[in-house]
Amino acid sequence: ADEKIKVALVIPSTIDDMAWSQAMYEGIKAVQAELGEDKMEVAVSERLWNAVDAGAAIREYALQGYQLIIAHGAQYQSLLNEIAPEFPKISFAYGTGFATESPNIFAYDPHAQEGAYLLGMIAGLKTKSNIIGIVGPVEAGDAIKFNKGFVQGAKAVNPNVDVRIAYTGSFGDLVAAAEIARTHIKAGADVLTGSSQQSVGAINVTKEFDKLFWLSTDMNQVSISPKTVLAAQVYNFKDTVKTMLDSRAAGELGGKHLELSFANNGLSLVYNEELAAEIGDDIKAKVEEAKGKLVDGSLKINME
Amino acid sequence: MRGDISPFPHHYHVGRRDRIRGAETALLQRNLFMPEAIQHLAMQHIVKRFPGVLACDRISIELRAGEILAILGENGAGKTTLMNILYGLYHPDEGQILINGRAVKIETPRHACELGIGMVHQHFMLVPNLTVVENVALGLYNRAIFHLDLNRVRKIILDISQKYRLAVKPDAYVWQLSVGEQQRVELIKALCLGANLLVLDEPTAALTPQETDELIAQLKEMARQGCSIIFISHKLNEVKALSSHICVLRNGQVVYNGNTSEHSVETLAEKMAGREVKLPISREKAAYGEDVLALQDVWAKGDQGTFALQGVSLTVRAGEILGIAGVSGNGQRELADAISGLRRVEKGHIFVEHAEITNLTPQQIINHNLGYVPEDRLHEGTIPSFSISENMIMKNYDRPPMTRSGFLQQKTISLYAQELVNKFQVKCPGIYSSCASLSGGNIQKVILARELTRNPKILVAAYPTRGLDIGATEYVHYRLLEAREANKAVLVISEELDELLNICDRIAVIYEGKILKILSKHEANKSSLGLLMAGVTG
Amino acid sequence: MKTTFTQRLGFKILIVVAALMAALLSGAVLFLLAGANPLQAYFVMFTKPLNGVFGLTEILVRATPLMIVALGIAISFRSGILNIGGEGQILIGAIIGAAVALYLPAMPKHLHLTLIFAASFLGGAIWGGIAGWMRAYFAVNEILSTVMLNYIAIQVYTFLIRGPMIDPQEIKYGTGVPQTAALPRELWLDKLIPGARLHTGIILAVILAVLVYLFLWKTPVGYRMRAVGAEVKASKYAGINVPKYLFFAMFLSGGFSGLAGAVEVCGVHHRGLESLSAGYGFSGIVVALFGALHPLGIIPASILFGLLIIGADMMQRSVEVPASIIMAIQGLIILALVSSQVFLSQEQMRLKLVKLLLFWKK
Amino acid sequence: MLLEAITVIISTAIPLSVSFILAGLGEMFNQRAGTFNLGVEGIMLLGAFTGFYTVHHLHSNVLGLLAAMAVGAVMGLLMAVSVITFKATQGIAGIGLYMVGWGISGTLFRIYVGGITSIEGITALHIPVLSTLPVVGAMFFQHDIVVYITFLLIPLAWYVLFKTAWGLKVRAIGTTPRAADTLGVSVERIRYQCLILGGMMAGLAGAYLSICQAHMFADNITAGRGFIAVALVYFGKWHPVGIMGGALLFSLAHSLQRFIQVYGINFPYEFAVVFPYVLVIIVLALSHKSKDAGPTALGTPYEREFRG
Ligand SMILES: Nc1ncnc2c1ncn2[C@@H]1O[C@H](COP(=O)(O)OP(=O)(O)OP(=O)(O)O)[C@@H](O)[C@H]1O
Ligand SMILES: Nc1ncnc2c1ncn2[C@@H]1O[C@H](COP(=O)(O)OP(=O)(O)OP(=O)(O)O)[C@@H](O)[C@H]1O
Ligand SMILES: [Mg+2]
Ligand SMILES: [Mg+2]
Repeated sequence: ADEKIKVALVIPSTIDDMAWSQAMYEGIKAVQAELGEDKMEVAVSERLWNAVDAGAAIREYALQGYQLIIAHGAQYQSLLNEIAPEFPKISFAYGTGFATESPNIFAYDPHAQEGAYLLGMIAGLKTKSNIIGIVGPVEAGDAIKFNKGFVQGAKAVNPNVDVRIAYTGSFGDLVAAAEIARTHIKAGADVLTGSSQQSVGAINVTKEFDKLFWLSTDMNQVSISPKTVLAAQVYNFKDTVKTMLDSRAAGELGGKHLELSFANNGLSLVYNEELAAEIGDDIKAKVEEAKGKLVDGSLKINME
Repeated sequence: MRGDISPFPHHYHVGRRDRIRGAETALLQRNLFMPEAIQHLAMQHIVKRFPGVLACDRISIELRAGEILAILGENGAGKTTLMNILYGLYHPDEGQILINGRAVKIETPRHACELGIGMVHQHFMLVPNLTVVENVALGLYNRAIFHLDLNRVRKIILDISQKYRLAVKPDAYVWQLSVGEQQRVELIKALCLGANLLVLDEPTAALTPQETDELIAQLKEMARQGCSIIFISHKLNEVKALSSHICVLRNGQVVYNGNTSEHSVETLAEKMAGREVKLPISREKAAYGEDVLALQDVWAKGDQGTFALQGVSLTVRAGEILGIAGVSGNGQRELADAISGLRRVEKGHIFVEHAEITNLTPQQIINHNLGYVPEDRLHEGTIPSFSISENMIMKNYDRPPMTRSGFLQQKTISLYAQELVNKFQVKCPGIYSSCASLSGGNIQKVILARELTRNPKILVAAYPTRGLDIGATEYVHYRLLEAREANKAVLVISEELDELLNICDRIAVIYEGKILKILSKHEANKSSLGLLMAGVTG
Repeated sequence: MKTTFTQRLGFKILIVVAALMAALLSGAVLFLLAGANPLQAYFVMFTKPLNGVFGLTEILVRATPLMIVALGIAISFRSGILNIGGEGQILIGAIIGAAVALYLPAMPKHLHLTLIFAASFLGGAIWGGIAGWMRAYFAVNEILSTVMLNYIAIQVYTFLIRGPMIDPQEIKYGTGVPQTAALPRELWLDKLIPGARLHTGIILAVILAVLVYLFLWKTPVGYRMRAVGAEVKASKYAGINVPKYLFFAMFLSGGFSGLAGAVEVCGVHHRGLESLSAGYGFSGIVVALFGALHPLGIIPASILFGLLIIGADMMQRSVEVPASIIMAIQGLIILALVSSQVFLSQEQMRLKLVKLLLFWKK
Repeated sequence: MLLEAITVIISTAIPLSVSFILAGLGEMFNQRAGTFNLGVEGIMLLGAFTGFYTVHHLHSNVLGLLAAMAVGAVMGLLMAVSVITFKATQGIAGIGLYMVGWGISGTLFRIYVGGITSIEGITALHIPVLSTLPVVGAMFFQHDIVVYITFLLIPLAWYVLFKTAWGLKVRAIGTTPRAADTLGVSVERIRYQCLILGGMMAGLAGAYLSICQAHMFADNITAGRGFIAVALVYFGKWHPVGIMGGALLFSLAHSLQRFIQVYGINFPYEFAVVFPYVLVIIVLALSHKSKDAGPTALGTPYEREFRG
């Protein structure tokens, strides 16, 4: 059918959070740019952090005839499981997640641990103090996956490294993240990382110091601090969205568990070109080698 | 009076303002600045309505420099409202105020102050968490932003207090003071701020006889010097002694205007109440019953943490009224609180009919059948935001017949409250209106109705007629005597010696937390009590 | 100045409309800045939710927890203690409700639901009771303690749903999303209308409102609590154990919030998950105060507030303005309405306003 | 090692306490005057945005702080109009103001900035000589200028509240407005002044977060700090020193818990995160002997002709 496809996006924070939500928003926008505005209509509802409001939004989009409704958060799983059966003609998607209880639900699942492993390697190789700090939000979901991969990557290249994790207890409190970053730094860390939208607060702190590096995830956060962000794991949701649209066009409204990994280009690792001097070819080589192993499956990250 | 730093003497002679010297007095000067002395005040056809009440119904009064006008009227007649209008607290719906022949609109109390009007309010206008000095400073420095010289204010207060013989503790917090002390602070405050029209709304309700006499003398002196005074009181002998003119209000209307000299206290009472009033005098009894209430060496602390009761022992027998005379602040409040369980007894024992009630909870003591009319009628004796009917059942709401099978019985309660309102002639729009909307006198009636109707074995009444009009006072006295006849034990705390002498069987005098002496009816008289109250024994 | 009932009513309506207009006009500036048409936005906001089953039922879905929380808030405020810890109490109630639902052996539905509600009530009550107890016996201001307890509750809740109570599935698949397992279907509150989320919780809420009314105004315990709230000194004088009732007020108040948490779990989410409360602890305060702290006023107030939430939400989606705008508009409307309230309840204030207006004309 | 730990903890705690102290002092004046403003959080958010935006465009930190204070004053004024002139219920008005502040800051941020953007802002200042002192140098003398100003504001606030005529009036109208009124003190005017002052302080507190701490703005950057500041006013019993004590205690506890987390702990991090909140409650409970009942007219509008 060449009529316009209507896609709705429900996100917990905002389209400009430089993290999780923005990554998906840009993915959808990229698809739209490719298909053309006349072929695809996009609606976004932001700040639907809590499940009640999200539920209303999703239902409303469903009633308005949106064909693909992406609820971009693990916390929306339960909602979709209830709503989807009532709208069998509409495709729903959520992530991070695995369960597709209805045939019209897609679950997508970025393998945060993979990029984290590579970032961990860079950190392990770059640290001079052998102390690396992680600024975590809440010890759950993607943050756990990220941290696990990161620690293993760092240890793999530098067994002496001390990776210290501290949590703010909140996803959005970027001042608290900044404080944790400062504490890490004062306690000797010289490479930092962290996940979720709060981490932008921590990245900003790194600017105040010399010879301090940050490794970012979800999005390429170099623009926040071009002098300290060394590399980033980037989620390419564009392909995920396209897969869903294609699958839908092919008559499959859902029921798939879509993974984002290096193997399927769902993830990518980008280096900060400005800091090319900091990441020598030796480091790059090691990282790229590990990435190859992740892709061919010979390197497995322990997720226990 | 040269060198007197008190601003007061200068007020009535505007010309002398320039005599206030020194840079530091500049501030006071600014405060005292007034365009001209009030030579003549007229309030004409003042009308003030409140929802459901016509408080002032075309009232006109007139006053010249040097005159003392007494405004009389029953509780709720509209006296306070009229004065509040003069002071800018309320705005009249109709009518006008003329000062020296010119119409003025008094918008705010501040405006009134600037015009030279000072007021002692019936309900104290004091800030409890500030010291006496700070309270006064508030008025003196109401235009200042930074400058604040408390030492200076303290000196002014001490001078005034000395001059008018009104004892105060300048650095005590107001919340630590007894009602009598607060009354003195109110007066001192008004005197410190200075005015050439002074409004006094029941200023003597909580003063001792000596203080009252002193005040009256001073007020007369002020009037002689050209100050005009409006004086509201329910104590007609004061009115007689002080005022030159009277104005009697009833239901918001002026019912009489005239010269004081044409009346005796009795005819004044009649004018006011609209009938003859006769305060009852109790007759001595041949025999009394058992001791019902007994205190043995009771010690209790005051709010300041020192011992306010220092070994009080006394007994009250069935069928007897025991009076406690004393200058307020000598432990009366603590005594009543200790008996009713609202204050810890540190040492000693209290018995009700041989059962010890020392340090029981207030509820347990209520269950021992103690009735208590507290000093603070507005916030302790009643819950202002509750309706009259809810206040009437404050001590028996949770037992039959008010509560049955777990629920309040609305019908029973309403009937009960209505009956009490009728019986005690509480003037109110209805039993569902809030207690806060009642006048002080009527609040007191609500409390008395509640406490007496519960039929207690013992009744403790602190200052039961303070602020009541003469008709209501008469009524309360009859009730207390009725309780006595019904063989109750009654403890009355009061500063009104006439009251105590009229109704008590014995009178104990309290001084600095100790009972100095207990006098029998025939031993007691004004002078013997007066000396004891001042702490003079032997 | 004699006025008729209709005149007064008309004037009151005029005041409310004027206040609303003021709020909407200032909000219009934001819409214009955001490049949206304010008229269209407002039209959607006030008509769309009322136009169709979806909007109407969603209003009631929000009104349900709001009403229950607000009832509890009213109890505490009436007793002279300001409970701003609703948010934390909701979470504690929700997690306890979820635990009882998930870990108790199978039993008849209604028995099980009763247990869930009782346990969540108790949980919220204890959480609120902590603040009440500290206020009553240690003079710890309840605003401080409830604010702090909110943060503590969030962390406790997160710990439980990501740790001990996490859905075993999440462990199995390694996704680790912090949420409990789903409740068995028979424990979901029945839907009232097919295809909508509205559930029987609303009936429970209305029944509770009536019960709270009876409790506060028709029982001796209610009398005591209101007395303590109105005048502590007089309450002591009347023999009321003031600390006990301060504690009890917070205990009950927390209980209601806790119950609201369980109602959300059983009625809407069907499991314990992150950010389960949509700020009901705070909006509950607004609702309670708008309802004049009276249970029978809280019923319409919570529905009105539900309308405000849903309308703003729908408007944001259909006009496509930043989500923040709806927060601002809601805030402005709340400010305007609350600022007009005194003119509705106090005749004296109304007269003052009339005089002011007349004066201006001259 | 211990000394080092203490240095880290204290030196991170001090800047952390600043926004609480600033907002808390402002709220203290509000409450002393009898109005409580739950909207502090909203004012802080708008202040944070305004400060950020001004610095972003005008590259002047001083202007940024001033602009935040100005906007805070306007928000305070809005609150004042609502609760003083229109006698609105303070709890609701405060929550309304909070939503307005949050909503407007978020909206303007989206419209005019639209993404994470950082600013230079105000950075730490190493006081010559003092900052080189061992231990104390790092603890106390390597902070940004606003930190020092804030700690100077504490004695100033104390002086204003307890030693000036204005402070006396503030204390009086928070307890017995009618009494103050009869003495010619304009209750409404002073309450207005206090709310505006409180708004300015809250605006400044917000700007501190964006200009000095985060060097950026993001939606809901305050993350509840405004509510904590209000709570700390109760902790400090409406006294500047008490508020400072509460803010420092809370911040030190936060620094300590972060430090412990950073050094690796083997229990759920939630216990660490919760520690400051628990500590504040417990300390207050243990120090409950204080007599000050606080401003008793708190929350009640004043109208001359109302009674009961
Ligand atoms: N603020 C108010 N609001 C409503 N009604 C009021 C208010 N103040 C006074 N009234 C009404 O005005 C009437 C007169 O009150 P006012 O205080 O003047 O009496 P009063 O003569 O001073 O009595 P008392 O001898 O008891 O002091 C009362 O009946 C009361 O109903
Ligand atoms: N808010 C109010 N609403 C209605 N009536 C009121 C209100 N306030 C006072 N009144 C009425 O005003 C009259 C006097 O009030 P006020 O409190 O000034 O009396 P008062 O001077 O204290 O009386 P008393 O001499 O008995 O102590 C009373 O009759 C009372 O009913
Ligand atoms: Mg009077
Ligand atoms: Mg009177």
